[in-house]
Amino acid sequence: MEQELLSDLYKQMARIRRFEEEAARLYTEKKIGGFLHLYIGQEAVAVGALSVLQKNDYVMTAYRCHGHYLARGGSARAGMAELLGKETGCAKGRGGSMHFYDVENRFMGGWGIVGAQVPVAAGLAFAEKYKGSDGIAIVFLGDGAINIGSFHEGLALSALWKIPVIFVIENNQFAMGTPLEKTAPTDDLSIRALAYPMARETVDGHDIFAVRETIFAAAKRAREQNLPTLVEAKTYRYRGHSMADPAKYRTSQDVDAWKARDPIKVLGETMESLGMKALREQIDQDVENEIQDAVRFAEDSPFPAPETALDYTYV
Amino acid sequence: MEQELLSDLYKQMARIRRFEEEAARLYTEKKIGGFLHLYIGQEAVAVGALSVLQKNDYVMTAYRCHGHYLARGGSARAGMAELLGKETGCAKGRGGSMHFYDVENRFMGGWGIVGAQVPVAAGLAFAEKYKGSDGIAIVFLGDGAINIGSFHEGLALSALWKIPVIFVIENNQFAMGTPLEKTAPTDDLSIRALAYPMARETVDGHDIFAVRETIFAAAKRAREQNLPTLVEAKTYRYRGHSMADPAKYRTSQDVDAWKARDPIKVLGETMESLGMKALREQIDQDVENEIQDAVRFAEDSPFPAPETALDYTYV
Amino acid sequence: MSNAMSDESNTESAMREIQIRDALQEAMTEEMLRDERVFLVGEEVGGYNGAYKCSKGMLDQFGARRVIDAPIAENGFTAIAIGAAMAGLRPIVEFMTFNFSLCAIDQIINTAAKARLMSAGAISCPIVFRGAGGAAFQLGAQHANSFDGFYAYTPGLIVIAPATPYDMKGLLKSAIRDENPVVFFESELTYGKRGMVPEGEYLIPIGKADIKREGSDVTLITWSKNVFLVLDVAEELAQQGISAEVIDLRTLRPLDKEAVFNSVAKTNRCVIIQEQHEVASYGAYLSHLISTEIFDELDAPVGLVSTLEAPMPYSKALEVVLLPSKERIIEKVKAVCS
Amino acid sequence: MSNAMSDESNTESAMREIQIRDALQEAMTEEMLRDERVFLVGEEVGGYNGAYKCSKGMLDQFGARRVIDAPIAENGFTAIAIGAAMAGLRPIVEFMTFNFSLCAIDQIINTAAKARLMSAGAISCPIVFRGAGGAAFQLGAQHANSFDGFYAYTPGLIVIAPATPYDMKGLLKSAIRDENPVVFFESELTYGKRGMVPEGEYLIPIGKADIKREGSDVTLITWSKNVFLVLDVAEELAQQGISAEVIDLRTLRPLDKEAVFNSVAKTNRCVIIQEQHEVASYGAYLSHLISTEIFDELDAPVGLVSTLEAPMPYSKALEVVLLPSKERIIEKVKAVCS
Ligand SMILES: Cc1ncc(C[n+]2csc(CCOP(=O)(O)OP(=O)(O)O)c2C)c(N)n1
Ligand SMILES: Cc1ncc(C[n+]2csc(CCOP(=O)(O)OP(=O)(O)O)c2C)c(N)n1
Ligand SMILES: [Mg+2]
Ligand SMILES: [Mg+2]
Repeated sequence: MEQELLSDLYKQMARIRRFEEEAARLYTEKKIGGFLHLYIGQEAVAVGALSVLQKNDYVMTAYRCHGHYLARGGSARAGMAELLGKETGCAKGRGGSMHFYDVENRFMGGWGIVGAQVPVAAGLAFAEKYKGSDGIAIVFLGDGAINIGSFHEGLALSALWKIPVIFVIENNQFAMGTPLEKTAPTDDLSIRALAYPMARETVDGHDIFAVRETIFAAAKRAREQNLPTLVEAKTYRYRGHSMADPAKYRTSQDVDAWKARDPIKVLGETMESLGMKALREQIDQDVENEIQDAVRFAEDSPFPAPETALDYTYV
Repeated sequence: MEQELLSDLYKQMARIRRFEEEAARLYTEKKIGGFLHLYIGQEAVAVGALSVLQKNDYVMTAYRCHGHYLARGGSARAGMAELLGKETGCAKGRGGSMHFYDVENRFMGGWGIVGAQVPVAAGLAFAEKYKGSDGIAIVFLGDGAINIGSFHEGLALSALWKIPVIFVIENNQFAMGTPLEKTAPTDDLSIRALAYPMARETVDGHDIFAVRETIFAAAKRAREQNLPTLVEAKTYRYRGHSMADPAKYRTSQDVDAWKARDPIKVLGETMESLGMKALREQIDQDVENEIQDAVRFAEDSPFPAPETALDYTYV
Repeated sequence: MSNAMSDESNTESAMREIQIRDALQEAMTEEMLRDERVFLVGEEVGGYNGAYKCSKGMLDQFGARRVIDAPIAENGFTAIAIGAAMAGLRPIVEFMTFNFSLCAIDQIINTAAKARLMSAGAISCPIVFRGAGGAAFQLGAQHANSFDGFYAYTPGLIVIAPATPYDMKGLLKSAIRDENPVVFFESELTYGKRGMVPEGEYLIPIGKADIKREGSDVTLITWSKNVFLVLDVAEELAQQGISAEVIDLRTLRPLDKEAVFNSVAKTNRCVIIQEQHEVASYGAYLSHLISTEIFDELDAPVGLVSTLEAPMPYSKALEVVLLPSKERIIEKVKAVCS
Repeated sequence: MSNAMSDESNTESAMREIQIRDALQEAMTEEMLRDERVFLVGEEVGGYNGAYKCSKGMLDQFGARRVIDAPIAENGFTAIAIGAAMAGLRPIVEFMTFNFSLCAIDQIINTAAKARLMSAGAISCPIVFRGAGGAAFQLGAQHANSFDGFYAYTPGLIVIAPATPYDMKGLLKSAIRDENPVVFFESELTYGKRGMVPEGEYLIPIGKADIKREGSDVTLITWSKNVFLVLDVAEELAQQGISAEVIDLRTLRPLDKEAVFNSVAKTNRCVIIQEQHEVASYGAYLSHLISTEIFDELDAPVGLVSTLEAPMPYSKALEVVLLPSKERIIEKVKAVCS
């Protein structure tokens, strides 16, 4: 039971980590185009949060979306194929790295305009309430997204209309090269919720169990009282903003300080201390196989046919 | 001294009241086109606030702008001519009721997109700070403007960049036909400021002396500490949203309750109790003359020449 | 476009005269009765019955769950409606006027119009954005914008701009049933305009223009409220011996090329009348299509009458100069016909 | 347009080769040295030296007062810059890309473009909005928008879209000195493009097109980064015996009609190449102008090559299909020349 939970959480985080390490390699081999924003370092947020939600809950995030897609149950094969722009991708090569979708699992993307996904996700939750289902929505955004109008209008209307939604700010300390203090003169981003009647929480995004507790409570508030919650999860991205960013705006010590508490490493050690060493190694192997298979699948998949370039614009 | 102040405040409020009563008449005579939004009932806010500012301070507001224009020293003649779309108007008939300007007095309009004037006004204040002057900006907005992105982005950036600006929400209880509770589930609108490092105040907008104190303190904070303030002034519009609105969404008792405390009536009574009855009557007569002269001037003024229709688009 | 039947679906039923605002209210009411997923959201649509009374009685009939008064936050309520559409509902978003849609245009263009493509069809966004577009009398520069060209430019959107009560009702019903995001333009100046509609239910197919008046000498192409202006002009031209055919596009995207080309092929002369500035406008695009694709059918260059190139001044003395006028249209027609 | 001198202002000085990003940085730096009122604001323009390094070293040179890193709030920092312009400063607003300008477009169109008209000239708004427009390689649908047509549609705005380092620098300097709000388009794909510029200062007048290659058989009209594509095409056409004249509009609003008409009057054939969809596009407007105003000069219908009518898919296999390509241009030229 307990063991199963630990292995699940560990596996989900490890999948994301390895998926993206391979993606980074393929990007440097020019097999992936466009922007590639890696989630490496933040895995505990998506995995922890989504591990306490229901099947009928909606999930939405910004362009740094591989982790949430995988944590919600998205296939590594379809994800890798999407990065390579293949017809077998989770968006048939139409979306790309910033626009992963897995609508069966209610993972609704993957959006590129900072903050714009916030009120859209509130709309997903609005629909569940309208239908009388107990589904809610959770939406992830970056620390850089807290000043844009969409964020505020989304919060204001969700509070006013009692929409069952959770807003999770993944505060990874930077918006591209912009350090937090140039985004907001405070280190408690959850205060943005004080302007509206809604709940607020701050949580250590490297502590997957703390994330689970916080989101579980927020989901309960949303489901039972239609009360939205603004959650700030403090976390860190180990890589640059995208593959194009050398991240000269911070020191390697800063990065190492966070890596020392790396959620995958920490959870792995916990497992070993609980005598689950063999199981951990088994999971590492399974993940490795899954990701390698995904890469092969993606590479072997065909590109979309040119004559389909105008498809999916209208029904 | 004290007498002079009372007479000034009284005269400014009376000018606005009579200006707009005449405007309403001209509108029903179809001499004024478009929308006509009357400020009647809210005079103490604009007059009180602007009476404590400096010449080098900027003033901006929304489309309900006649009162602020007059209170800032705008000419009744040019204002009335503007309403009639005449070449002698304060915007040469190009702006109209929603877009009064008196740039010499740093009254910068008069804007029609709800909330959009908020960050623009912050920009006026930004420029004064940039130039090293001690000028600030004050911007007025309605209770209906507190949810739109421009409002939040304006507040967030002003707090972040320490811009010397005062935001005054004129809470007249309605946004068109929308009662306050459908705009925000709270009756303290100043809480919107809690999301940012800025000051906040709530004031009785019918009490012109309270308004003066509040704005004076806010101006001091802006001038000396570059600290923005969000002020909520509770007030009421006696007329419909515009001349087209019968205002069926409220009872005459509601309106009468506010009229009982009418700032012009109250200040007039104060003056009389201080033995200024004759002076008050004199002022009423002067105002009457000024407004009647303004109407004559406006009616006698020429319309813009058709061949000038494309002027003022480019330099 | 799915579900849209042909005009014939109503030949039986008796006709009655109603205003455009009623036509819109009937279309929304009928579709909300027919489909529980349809709801209306916008400023003043509920308690106030709509700023222009296009949703009269709907709050009483359907309640606050389905007729939703929104605070002033166009980006927010538009995005919420878009999200609701992605989750299977069929929202109708009323913009008090399309001037304010500019505060939400990022969500319309980057979210609603692109969701299907980016998800390779996994997400659809069946939603209608409706409201008044263009100038009314003397509302000033910020309240007189014509943005129909911006939406018509955008792949993924359907853009409808009818004129008559009959077309408004039939096309709005089709729009609500359509699986694509639809931008639907009305006009403040014509909400009170009366016209005949059938007693019974009917739909008008999206993407079909309508010949509002037959003629042989020149084709006048327009849409939205200018249809009425152009019909008056056609009457006047008739008195002067010029027989004008008036084409009401009704839908801007997708364009009914066939109807346009057939008419111009018949008259060999054409004037387009639009309440848009000329640069990068829809009318200029029409002129381009006609001038290039049926080059040989033309006996004279295409005429284009547009709003002049300045923001709209308030004074009526100037507003009339900028907007398309009878005089300017007739002058252009005569130039094209001489 | 005020202050813009003619190209001749540099005939003396020696030339050197620089990248477009340097040309932009030089233009901004020179103008900031010349005029204390000029400042730069945008995301990553300071500490990061610009997302595409167009403001390299400027924070160090001018400090945080004049090179301002903005948080992600396009509407807010755009409006603050507009207000600052109204108060007498001369801001340069960098949009990381113009895709994000949609979040600020209400302020650009309803405030900046209309302030002068609404105040009858009492307020001017001298401001430059600059950044990359159009598609780069495989950035997906939301990052591949072409909105140059939206701004070109808008009276009150000036719209500039140069291609070469020389034109970028000279026109950006003129834009910064202009009294009107200017929208200035660059391209992510060409920031590294090299070209010759004079040692000394020079300006290029707004509103003047440039013949980038002389020819006699057909006029190819384009702007922005497609100038480079079209010059390649012209080279290829030359090998095939077709002499193409390439007109780089450089400014979209106001249009240099004279240069366009003179060239078409000479070649009698014309193809317009644009990275815009076709409906209500700038290229269709050009085609309309040429087809109607110099009707008689044309030996063949105007050709128009545009981005196809769909949101941009991510996969390179599809992106190349949508964008204007050598193949599609040459095919169109041959059709027009046959
Ligand atoms: C409205 C808008 N403006 C600018 C951009 C360009 N941009 C993409 S990501 C980014 C930084 C976002 O940082 P943050 O929100 O903290 O998310 P993170 O990248 O850290 O996950 C910027 C400025 C954008 N995509 N959308
Ligand atoms: C962005 C935008 N949306 C809608 C409108 C239409 N509109 C004009 S005034 C108004 C109500 C505003 O109420 P409030 O802000 O309280 O100001 P008041 O009229 O009470 O002074 C609305 C919805 C607008 N002008 N701008
Ligand atoms: Mg971040
Ligand atoms: Mg109000």
